[in-house]
Amino acid sequence: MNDADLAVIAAEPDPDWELLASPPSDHATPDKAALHLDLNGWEGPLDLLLDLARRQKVDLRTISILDLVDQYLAYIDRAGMMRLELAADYLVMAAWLAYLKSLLLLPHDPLVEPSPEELALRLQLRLQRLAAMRESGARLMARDRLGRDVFARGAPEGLRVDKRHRWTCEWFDLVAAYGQVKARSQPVVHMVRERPVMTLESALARVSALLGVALDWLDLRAFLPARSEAGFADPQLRRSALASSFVAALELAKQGKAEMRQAEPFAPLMLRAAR
Amino acid sequence: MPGELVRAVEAALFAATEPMTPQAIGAHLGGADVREALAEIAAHYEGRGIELVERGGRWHFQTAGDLAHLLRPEREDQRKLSRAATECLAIIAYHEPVSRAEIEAIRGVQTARGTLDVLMEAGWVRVAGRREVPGRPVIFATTPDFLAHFGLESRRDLPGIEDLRAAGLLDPVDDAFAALVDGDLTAAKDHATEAVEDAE
Amino acid sequence: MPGELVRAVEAALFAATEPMTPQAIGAHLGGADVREALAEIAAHYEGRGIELVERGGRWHFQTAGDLAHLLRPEREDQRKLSRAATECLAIIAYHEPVSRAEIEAIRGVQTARGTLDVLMEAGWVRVAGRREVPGRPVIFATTPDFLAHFGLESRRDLPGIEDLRAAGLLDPVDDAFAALVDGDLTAAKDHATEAVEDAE
Repeated sequence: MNDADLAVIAAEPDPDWELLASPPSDHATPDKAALHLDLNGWEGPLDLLLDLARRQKVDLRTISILDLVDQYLAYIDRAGMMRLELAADYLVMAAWLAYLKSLLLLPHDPLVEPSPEELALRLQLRLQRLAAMRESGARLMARDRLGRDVFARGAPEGLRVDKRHRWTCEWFDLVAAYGQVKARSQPVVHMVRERPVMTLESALARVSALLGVALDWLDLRAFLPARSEAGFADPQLRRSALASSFVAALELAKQGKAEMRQAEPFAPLMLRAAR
Repeated sequence: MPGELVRAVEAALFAATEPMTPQAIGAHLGGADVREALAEIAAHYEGRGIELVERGGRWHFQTAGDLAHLLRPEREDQRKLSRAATECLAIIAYHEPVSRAEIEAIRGVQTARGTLDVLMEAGWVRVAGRREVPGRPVIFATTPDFLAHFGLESRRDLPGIEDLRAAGLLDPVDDAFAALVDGDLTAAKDHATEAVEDAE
Repeated sequence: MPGELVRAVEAALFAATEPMTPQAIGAHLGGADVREALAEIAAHYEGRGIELVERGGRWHFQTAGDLAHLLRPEREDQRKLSRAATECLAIIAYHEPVSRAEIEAIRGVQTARGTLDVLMEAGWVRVAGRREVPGRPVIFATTPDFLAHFGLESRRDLPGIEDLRAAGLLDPVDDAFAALVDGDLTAAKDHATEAVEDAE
């Protein structure tokens, strides 16, 4: 717990009130008590009412609501005389109590709902509940409290479970790990396999040479070297030749030396010299 | 001579830094059922300077309450809970779970921002969920630490709680009023009327 | 029933945060002579789970020594050696004795501080002295427990490099993967070639 916070809360002054007189003494008669104007530390109108009710020195169930109303209004009047800024909720309570008093004093009007007795009873019930909780709080605080009146062990050894790991490892994992380490640390040589390709340059030369002699539209595949030519039986080289020739055709079209057309996607790609 | 289990439970609770449930003690001691041992130890310590107590289902050793005057630290470093905080704590303990609005309905004033924080920081109050009503307000309840600190075995041991309940003082005003109107409103009215008559 | 003084001494010692001399206890309790009370309490607790002991003139409560194993039980859990630890262990086994720097040179990565600790905790690796080179680094070797755990008669039973190569364990992971993928790739390539040829 944070000491500072408790201290702050405990000492927190109520900004709406200031201490004008000594705190009410328990020995004061109700009349004398009514002259006290201890407005410091009330926690709202209900709190003030409860304290006034207590000073009637009777069971809260039998308090005189009218007396209570009078005492409350007297307090508020007196505060007014002393030009105290009164918090709004105290004034609201004063107005309500004045109204209740008038209802209680006037001949009973059955049309007024709720009846003044009912209002008075509700106020009484509220005061009883606040009083009950205030007393309970005090009784709670007066109990033997751990750390104040009773004490836990000053220096407990503490309970804890010591965890022990039993490590496991499989023989295979051990050997495989060594293999991985060795493999990882071996010098690595990168070799690029030589692959049969037809370069773009040779494709360009071949396609433009053939375009010069062709008279009309020709399928691009007609420009590829025949299988009988050296090495061109190799399917990999044929694919390379197809790709290179296609790029060569695009290049020639870009240079304005060739025209290309295709009837539909994936239809044969037709090629001829630019006219 | 105490049995092995009794000795072990005694030592475990003695060494523990926090109150322990019988389950926790048992788990620590290899799954034993320690409830009988706890009863035996509690009986053994009766009347000694130390006692074994149960607070909210958890057990711990503490010094006997009547020795407080001898053991209280000389340095009177007493942190006193403010009246507002004390009231809030009482209301939460006697009514739990309870919303801030319900606390305020009883106290008749707004609760300052820090008041509930102080109680939660002390470890005595916790947020216990939300009430399933419009706005879903947070509701508060007390903790096992609260019971341990105030020496309560359970909430049933809250001072006077049975009397308060019997008197309807833990019911909201509306309920109490309705009950009175149904039942002995006449009696209550008589009081009120008497009071009026007295004043007249 | 213990006397008041005995109860007070008992409570004071229980709540004390450190061992206390009889004088200090007495001073706390209004100047009483507490030596008899201490003797009475010590006798009372004999054979229980708690005992009152004197150490160097100061008294304190402690849990009975024979219960220590209950208050601090050991729980074993099985854990698989991490990959890094397995590699270290393998390197130590194949190259022992080796220093940490040599292990790192072989693994090609730094070895975390705890890795060797784990191997020593497992009882498989021990410090085997220092290498007589500048810096005198600690060198590590395997233990008989290591051989026992892996069912080896001696380190000579570890498979040799050639065995590892034959088992494919020396192939770098990437190559092994490429070999697998290549297999599939050939099939895929054949399809592609067919497609080109079909088109022709």
